[in-house]
Formats: sequence, structure tokens, C-alpha cells
Amino acid sequence: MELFLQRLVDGLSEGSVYALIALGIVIIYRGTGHLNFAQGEMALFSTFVVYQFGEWGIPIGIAVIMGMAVGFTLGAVTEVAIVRPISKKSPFAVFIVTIGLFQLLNWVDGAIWGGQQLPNTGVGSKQVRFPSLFPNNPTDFVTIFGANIKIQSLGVIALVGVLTVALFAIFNHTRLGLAMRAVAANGESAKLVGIRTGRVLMASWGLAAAIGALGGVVFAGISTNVNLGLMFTVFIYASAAATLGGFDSPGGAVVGGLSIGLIQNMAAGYAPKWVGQEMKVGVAFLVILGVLLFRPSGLFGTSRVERV
Amino acid sequence: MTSQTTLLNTRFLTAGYGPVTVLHGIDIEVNEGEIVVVLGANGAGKTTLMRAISGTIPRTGNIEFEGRSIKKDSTDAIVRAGIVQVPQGRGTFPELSVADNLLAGAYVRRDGAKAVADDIAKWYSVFPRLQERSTQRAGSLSGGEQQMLAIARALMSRPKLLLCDEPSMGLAPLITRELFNVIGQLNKEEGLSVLLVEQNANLAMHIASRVYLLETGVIVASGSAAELSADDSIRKAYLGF
Amino acid sequence: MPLLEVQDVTVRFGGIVALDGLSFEIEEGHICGLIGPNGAGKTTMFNVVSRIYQPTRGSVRFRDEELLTVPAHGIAKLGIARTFQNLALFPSMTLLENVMVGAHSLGRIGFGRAISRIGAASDNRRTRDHAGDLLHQLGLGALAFKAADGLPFGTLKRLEIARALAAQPKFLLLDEPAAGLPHGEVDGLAETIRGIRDQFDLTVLLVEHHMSMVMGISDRVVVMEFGRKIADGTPAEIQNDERVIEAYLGAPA
Amino acid sequence: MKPLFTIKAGGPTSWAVRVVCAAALVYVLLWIPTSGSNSLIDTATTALTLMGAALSLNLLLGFTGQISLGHSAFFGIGAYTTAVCVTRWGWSPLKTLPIAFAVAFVVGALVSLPALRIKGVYLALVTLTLGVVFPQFIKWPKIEWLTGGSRGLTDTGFKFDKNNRTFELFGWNPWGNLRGENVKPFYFWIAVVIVLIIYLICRGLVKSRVGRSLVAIRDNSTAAAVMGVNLALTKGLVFGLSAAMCALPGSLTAMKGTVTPDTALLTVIGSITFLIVMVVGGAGTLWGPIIGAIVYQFITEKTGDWVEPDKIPSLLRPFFSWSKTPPAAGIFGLSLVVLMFVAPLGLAGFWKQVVGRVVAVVPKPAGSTTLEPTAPSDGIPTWQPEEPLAEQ
Repeated sequence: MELFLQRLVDGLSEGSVYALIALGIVIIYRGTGHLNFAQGEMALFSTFVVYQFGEWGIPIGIAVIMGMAVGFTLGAVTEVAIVRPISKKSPFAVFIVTIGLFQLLNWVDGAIWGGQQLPNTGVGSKQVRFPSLFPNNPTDFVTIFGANIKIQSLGVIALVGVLTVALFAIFNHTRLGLAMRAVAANGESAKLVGIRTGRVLMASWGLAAAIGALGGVVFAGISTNVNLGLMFTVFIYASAAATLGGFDSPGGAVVGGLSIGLIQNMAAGYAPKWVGQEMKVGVAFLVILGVLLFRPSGLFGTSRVERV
Repeated sequence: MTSQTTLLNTRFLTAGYGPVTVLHGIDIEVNEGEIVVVLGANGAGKTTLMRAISGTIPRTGNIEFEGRSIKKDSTDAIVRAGIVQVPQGRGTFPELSVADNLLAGAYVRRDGAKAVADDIAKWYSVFPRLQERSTQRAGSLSGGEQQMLAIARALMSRPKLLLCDEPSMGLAPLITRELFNVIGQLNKEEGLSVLLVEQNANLAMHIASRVYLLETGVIVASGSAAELSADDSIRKAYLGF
Repeated sequence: MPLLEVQDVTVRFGGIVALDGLSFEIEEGHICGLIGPNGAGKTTMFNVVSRIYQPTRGSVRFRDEELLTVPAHGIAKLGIARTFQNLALFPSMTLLENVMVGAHSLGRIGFGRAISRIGAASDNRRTRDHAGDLLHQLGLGALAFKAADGLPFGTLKRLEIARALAAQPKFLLLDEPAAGLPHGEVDGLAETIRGIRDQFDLTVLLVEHHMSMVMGISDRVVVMEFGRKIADGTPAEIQNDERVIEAYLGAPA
Repeated sequence: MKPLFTIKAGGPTSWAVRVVCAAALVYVLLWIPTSGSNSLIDTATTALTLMGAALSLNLLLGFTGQISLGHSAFFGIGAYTTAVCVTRWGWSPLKTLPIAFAVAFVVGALVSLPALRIKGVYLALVTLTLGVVFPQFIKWPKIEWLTGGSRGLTDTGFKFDKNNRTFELFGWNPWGNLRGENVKPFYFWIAVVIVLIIYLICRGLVKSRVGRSLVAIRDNSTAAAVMGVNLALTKGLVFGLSAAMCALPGSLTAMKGTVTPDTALLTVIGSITFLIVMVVGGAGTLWGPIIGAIVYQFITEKTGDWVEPDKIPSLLRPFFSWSKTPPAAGIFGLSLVVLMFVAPLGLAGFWKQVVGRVVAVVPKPAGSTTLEPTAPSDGIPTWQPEEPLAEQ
């Protein structure tokens, strides 16, 4: 029971980060039909920016908000300056460009902050550690039904929960949300009711990158170390989550993210010999493949009839 | 007729898609309070004309609305100016509820939630079927209901000129007739000006103040409904004989 | 025996019925016009015959052979070729290469022979010459080595016809070949279609909005509305059919 | 602008150009292993390895339009097939090449099965995860007995001993000393042969009916099917063949002695590297990956020590001195973005544009017409039409 609870909380806290990145993937995909391969790297860049703000002595709460603003700008500029003009050429070109951005952003992180890892355990000579949003000392845990649950994990789940609720409030009850849903449903008609679809797409990319920034910071907090590969695996899991939930369904992304986090931790926990640390990523692969073969539009996605 | 003010007028309007030019210099006029119908067979360029006026495709030539050139305006500016289009094939937002579709129609309005809610209530009274289905996804409505929704959504922006692209397409004759009655009523009671492109000649002529006949991107005839039905040009444009 | 027999074909997309029990026949050697208002299901019919859509019900027989069990890539071999309403060319290839792909079903060079190059050179030469001749015949010889991308629409429509002919078909389906053409060029196109029918011994199914062209060159005309056939006859019969006139002009108010 | 020269395809000038190019190529190939510079031979061998992998990817992605980010896995399958065959069963490394080819073909064809239903970004995702899973799979404890787990395998290559024959031609020896003293040229020549095989396969396919059908699938798969192209079979074969070819340079890396699952080219980094090489050189062109691999390897090596400011050429110092890592990754990341705007067909496409301004190649006439081809003024070869075309 204790183990189960611990794995549940671990799975949910990791899964909620996947859900955030998956939400970003879905927001962009719905608006433009592109899969942004640089989604994770945009988040990583913002995460390092937050780390830098922390180094400069800015309190973590404010640093995160500033980091999200940087992320928003990065996403919006990417859409306007790069993706929009290139998408007129071909979807293939967009794919190559997002791979290029992936590579470029990853290099920029390394070039500015170095390729070395930031040990996140709080030990070591320099005491370098990623600023955490929540208490994460070894003593910061609560005991529930005999299981020691880290306050950090609960905090992550709560934070992501609040953010998700806020996002859905934006989707369903604001002008921007209405415009985003309208553009996703029918771009031409959205133009015809006077929505500036260009601005909406720009905002979508910005929003996706901003929540990615938060996901990056949160994930850096619960990871044992922060390095240049941090968000790549998260991106893989988030893609699996988006595939599972349906690429055009924000609700599906959340459910998908949490499911992937749970499946992974439960599988690695209960079948350590078969899954273990090595094949955790194999779970994501099987999920993507299985979903695409048997339910191509995911659990909550809409399938559209293809016409010639 | 001379006392009426000109709402929309186009001079040598030319448009197309990439290498294809579909409209070869169109001159039309819509006066305030009129229902102007552009008739044409399939492929004559009716939808292209609508898109060119709404500014969703590149166009050359002149378009004036209320005496001001809107040639360089983007689609959203044109909607703000008071021209709103009901796209062909309805073009509702299928994943959004009926109520959200109507809300999206009021996107350009800045006169507050109360006024918008009042308008929604008003169009619900004109189209009671929409009220019954206000929480349903627009994609689940029947063709006729979607067409009503598309018109109501367009009217939510309080346009001065409504562009209607083939409202009869794919609809049974009875429903088509009902729709045209509503459009006629809106014109009479609200003074709404309408530019309507249609394939269904007989039905459209019935409510038209004036008619243009479009054939392969060129206006080949114009006049009152009575004038046009007197000669053979419609029959020829449509049936080729 | 008719060349093509369409019997009771029904196609549904989700809840929409695109074809509703459609039946008609085409005699060998005829040019058959298929007309009807927008959304009547003409292009859907094309996609059924070229095996892009699978109907929910019905049968399509070509030379007394059931087509609906043939895979999409098998119809070219049977002698059926088509063009597309909104162009489905290979934009990165030259016009010549486009037409060469059209002759795909006639070729014998597979992976093994392509890699080992046994007979590949002579196959290329033969295909190339065949394609070049067709381009010349359709007046596109001057453009043979230009990329298809960015050429005028009317030229590309002609290219699609050349590409379809490269398969040496017996049955040619043309989807709105005159769409986007200026008025003056339509007559020339009608001449071309009649010419290739005679020269290559073709049967042609023609979807077109250009009524004068359809009525001018068709031996028979089939009229569709709401996925059903509403009339079928010679152009003269169709021109006097009340239901056709009503479908096009609308019911009187 | 009118090109300065006109050359007839298949004419004497075009043959002369070909012969000169071939001679230059042979000269370079003989000069590299006899140059005596081990680092040059190593660089060239690495470039050839990338070339082989990028050529394979190009057949699938560039020509057929099927996205794959999993080619590092096929590369790795080649490496591990050779390593396992050599270490477990004592095979001669060269004999493992056909096995690696066959194993990767089967895996590639299996991957293509979902690819028949999955398109575009979804295919990219599936193959991306394949690339991520592969090294993890190698490390999986359940198969550690075979793969050596995360420690990898050693002694996976050739065994050189003092009794080996040497092949000298009047004292001239481009193959290296196979008694274990100077074996780098030997690997170089294996790499050359592998690249040659892959290139000839690609070239044979591309310039045939099959190649046209591949491009047709990429440009418009519906139309291709209507023309009679069997989409499922063709995609499956290309996927398998591309994977199989990619396994060959993978095998070569194992022949050098060791493999570990964390070798960069065996992870997703490999897939992205192959993609970069292909795109920079020119996707969908035969020579693109060849040019791309040379440029990629050259820039990577040149800028490898640019972490220390005094190693950077003084002119470029202000632009690069702030970076804590070598700039190659950034340069190529940026190149992908910029190339899509300015030269979607990469350096090969750019080269063609430049040459096209100077030399116009008139193709052989197609068809039974006797009309003489003429060189037109706009640089694009055409014929005079037999009748004036109607104005569009």
C-alpha cells in the first residue's frame, strides 16, 4: 500500500509535467497542424533562464513568471518569424525547421550555461542546485497511510492542477480562448467573423512555450540533475501523451500525460526486471505505436474524413 | 432607386488562386436596403467573388464600402467595417457549441456582454431551433440548422451588409424556401442589405431587388429580376443552350 | 455489353450520404457527360471508380469484371485512367517525368532490375519517347523539361490528360478539364478531347460544368442531384428534361 | 540572363566533363590514404560513414517523403549485428555485412507496416521513439548476455597479426599495413566500398521507373496510386532497403573494434546528424548527402576546439568567443532553419542554380519528333513548339 501510494504520487507528479508539455503540443497542433519538435527545447531554454534569474538573486516565484514571459516571447517570435512564412512552402519544411530549432536551442543552452550538469541534490562543493518552487529538503515529506510522500511532489501536482484549471478557464471563458477554439475548428470561418487568426496563432505558440517553461522549471525541481537532455525525454513522453489523448484534445493531453506518468512508474515499479529504468521509454514507444495502430485519433481526438 | 445610397461597389475586381484567375474584372453595386443576387452556374466564380470582397484571397481592382476603399483592408477590418460573410457549406465551428458559435460571431463587437446576450436571445427567437440546441456541438446539427446558425452567427456582428454564399447548397427545397423567407424578412424588417450568390435561380430571383448574372468570371447581364427572366440569358448561362 | 456498369452504389461519409443508390451505364466508345449541381456526388463517383473510396453498397463492373475488389493501384493496369478536379500532379518533376509516371502501369522494371540496371536503360528510353510524343501531341512539347510547379492552370490541366493517356487506357475519366480555363480556350479543349477519343479508341466519362462543352461533345449525358441519377439520355433529351432544368435553375418559388 | 555555355546531354562535352570529374575523384580517393596523415584518413572515414547513412536516409525521406528519425537505430542494428557475430561466433567482420543488411531490412520493413497507416508527424514520432528506444533496449538487462549492456562489446573488429599479407604495388601501398601497424587506410577503403554500393543502389533506383514512382509517392500519393504504384509494397521495400543500407556504415563502426550503446551515432543524435547532413547537402538529390557529409565533417572538425577563444580565427572571435561549447551544433541548427528559406534543396540545389547560370544543359530529345532541341534565352532548355501555345 505504501509503495503503491508512493508510485501513485511519483507517477502523477511526473505525469503532470508530461501533461503540461503535451498541452503545449496540442495547442500548437490544433491551431496549425504542426508538431513542434522544439517544444521541449523551448521549455529547457526558459528553464535555464529561470535558473539564471535565480543566480541573480531574484526570488524563485518571480523568476518563474519572468521565465514564462521569456518563453512566451520565444514561442510567439518563432511562430511569426519562422514557422508562418515557412509553412507556406511545405509541411516538410516546417518539420525540418523545428528540428533545426531543436538543435539550435539546445546548443544555445550549452553555449551560455555550459554542458555540465547542475547537481540537484544540494550536496557537493559548490552547492549549486536548481531553485525549487517547493520545499525539497530530505526532511520535507508528509506521511500518509505509512507512505512518505515528498511535499515537493504534492506541490507539483497541485500547481499543475491549478494551472490546468486556469488554462481550461482561458479556453472556455475568455475571448482569446474562444478565438483559439474557433481557429482550431475552422480557420477560414474564424477569419470571416473578424478574428485575426495570425495573432491567435502567435498567441498559441507563445502560450504553449510559456506553459512549457513552467513544466521545465517544475521538472528540473523533481529531477536528480539538470542537464541539456532534460526536456528531450519529457518531450518524448509528452508526445506519447498527446498521441494517447488525441492530438487535438487539450483534455486528452492532460489525461494522456497523467496516464503515461502512472503507467511508467507502475510498470517500472511492479515489473522492475522487465521494464526497469532502461525500458521506461519503451513504454512510451509501445503506447504511441499501439494507439496509432488501433485508435489513430487517440482517446479523445476527433477523426476527420479525408477528402480528395 | 437614385435616392438610395451606394453601400458597396466594386470596379474591375479581379481575383483567383495562384496561377488561376477566376474573376476577370467584376463591377457590381449594392445599395442600402437592397437584396442583390449574383446568379451563376457551378464554377462561374461566385465563391471567389465572395472571398474577394471579404478579403480572404488576394485581389486587384477597387472595392469601396460606404464610399471608402477597403481594397487594402484585412478580413477582420472588413468585418469591423460591417461586411460579414456566410461562407459556402455553412462553415460553422463544428467542435463548438451553438451558443459559442454565436458568441464567436460577436467577436468584433465592443458593446459589452449584455448587448451580445440580448442579440443572442433575439436570434434565438428568430431561429427557435437554435435555442433548443444551444448547448449541442454545431457539427451535430442538420444541414438546414447549420445554415441558420451560420446566418445567425454572421448577424451577431451587426453587419451593414450580409454576404451569403449559396445558402441553398445541399438543402432540401422546402428548407431552402424557409431560409429565403427569413432573409427576405430581415431585409424588410431590419433594413439589412444583402449580397447573395446563388445557383438556385428561380428561388433567388423571387427576393432579389436586382440581379447580376455571372458566367466564367465575367458579369454577362444585369437588371431587375423581371427584366432578366424575360430574356434567355439565364437559361443559357446555366444550361448552355 | 456496356463498358462500365455502375449498380446501386452508395457512399456514406459519417452521416452524409454522398452517393445514394446510383446506377448508370457507359457504352464503349462513347463520351459520357456527368453533370449536376455542386455537391451532387460527381467527384465521389470518380473516386469510387478509381478505387480511392470504398462504397458501402453496390457494384461497379468494368468489361464485366467487378472493380470493387481491385486495389487502387490495379485499375491502371485494367485500362482506366483519370484526371483530378484540383490537379494532382507531381510538382517537383518536369512535365516529361510527370507523363512518364503516368506510364507506370506499363513498365516492368522493379526494385531488382532497377538496382542491377538490367534493361533499365531501354525501359527508360521507351517510356521517355512515349511520354515525349504525348506531350507534343497535346501541345506541351515546348515545356517538356520545365518543372510542373508554377505553370499556368490550363497547361497543367492538359498535362493531366497527357499523363492519363500515358497508361494507354481504354477508359478515361476527366474531372472538370475546362475548369479555370478562359472562355476562348474551351472549344479547343473540346476538340482535343474528341480527337484523343477517336485516335486512341477511348471511352470517356466527363464531369464538367461547362454546359455548352458537355452538350457539344457528349454522346450521352447522365445528370445527378443529391447523390442520385435524375436523368440519363442524349444531350437533346437532357436539354428538354424538366427535372434537369429544375435541378439547375431551382424549383420555381 | 543567358548562360555562357550550352552543353548537349550525352554529347562529347558532357562526356569530357564526366571523365575529368571521375579522374579527380579517383585522384582524391587515392591521395587521402597515402597522404600519411592519420587524422585526415580518420576524418575521411567518418565523413564516408555519415555519407552512407545520409544517402540511405535520403532514399526514404528525400525521395519518397517518408519521415524517419529512427535511422540511428538501423545504424545501430548494423553495428550490433557485426559486433555480436564477431564476438559470439567468431565471424570474419566482412562476412557480417550481408547479415547486417538482411537484419536491418527485416526490421525496417516491419517498421514500415505501421508507416502504411501512419503519415507525416505521426510517422516522425514513431520513428523518433524507435531511435530513443534502441540504445535503451541494448542496455536492457534481459538481453545483456548478447549485447553486453551499457558497457558495450569490445574486440568486435578485425584481428590484425604479423602474418598478414601486405599488398604492395612497386612499393606503393594505398591499403595500409595490415600487420596491425597502419590499418586506418584499410577502414577507409571499406568505407569507400560501402558508400559506393549504397550510392549505386540509390542511383539505380532513382534513375528508373521505381525512382519515379518514389518521387510520385512523395509529391502526391493518391495520384501515384491511380497511376498504378502499389503504395504499400513500395513504401515497405524502400523502408526496408533504406534501413538495410544504413546498417552498412553502422557495421563499419563496429569493425573498428568496439561498440557501446551510448556512441553518439547510435542514439537519436545520430538520426538528427544524418538528417542534418542530408538537408544541408540537399534532400532528394543524389549528390546532396555526399556534399553534406564532407561539409558537415569539415566544419565540425574545424570548429571542434573553438571553446578556447585563442583557437578561433581572430576575424570570427567576437561571434564565437562567448560560447562554452563548440559552435558546430549551433551552426547546423541555424543552417536547417536558414536553408529552408533560401535553398530548400540544400547545397546541391544551390550549386545547380549557380552552374545553371553559366552552363545550360540541353537534354536529349524525348519522342519520335525530329525537332532539334534549342537552347533558349532563359536558361531552361526547351524546344520550339510545333504550334504556338494558346496564351494562358
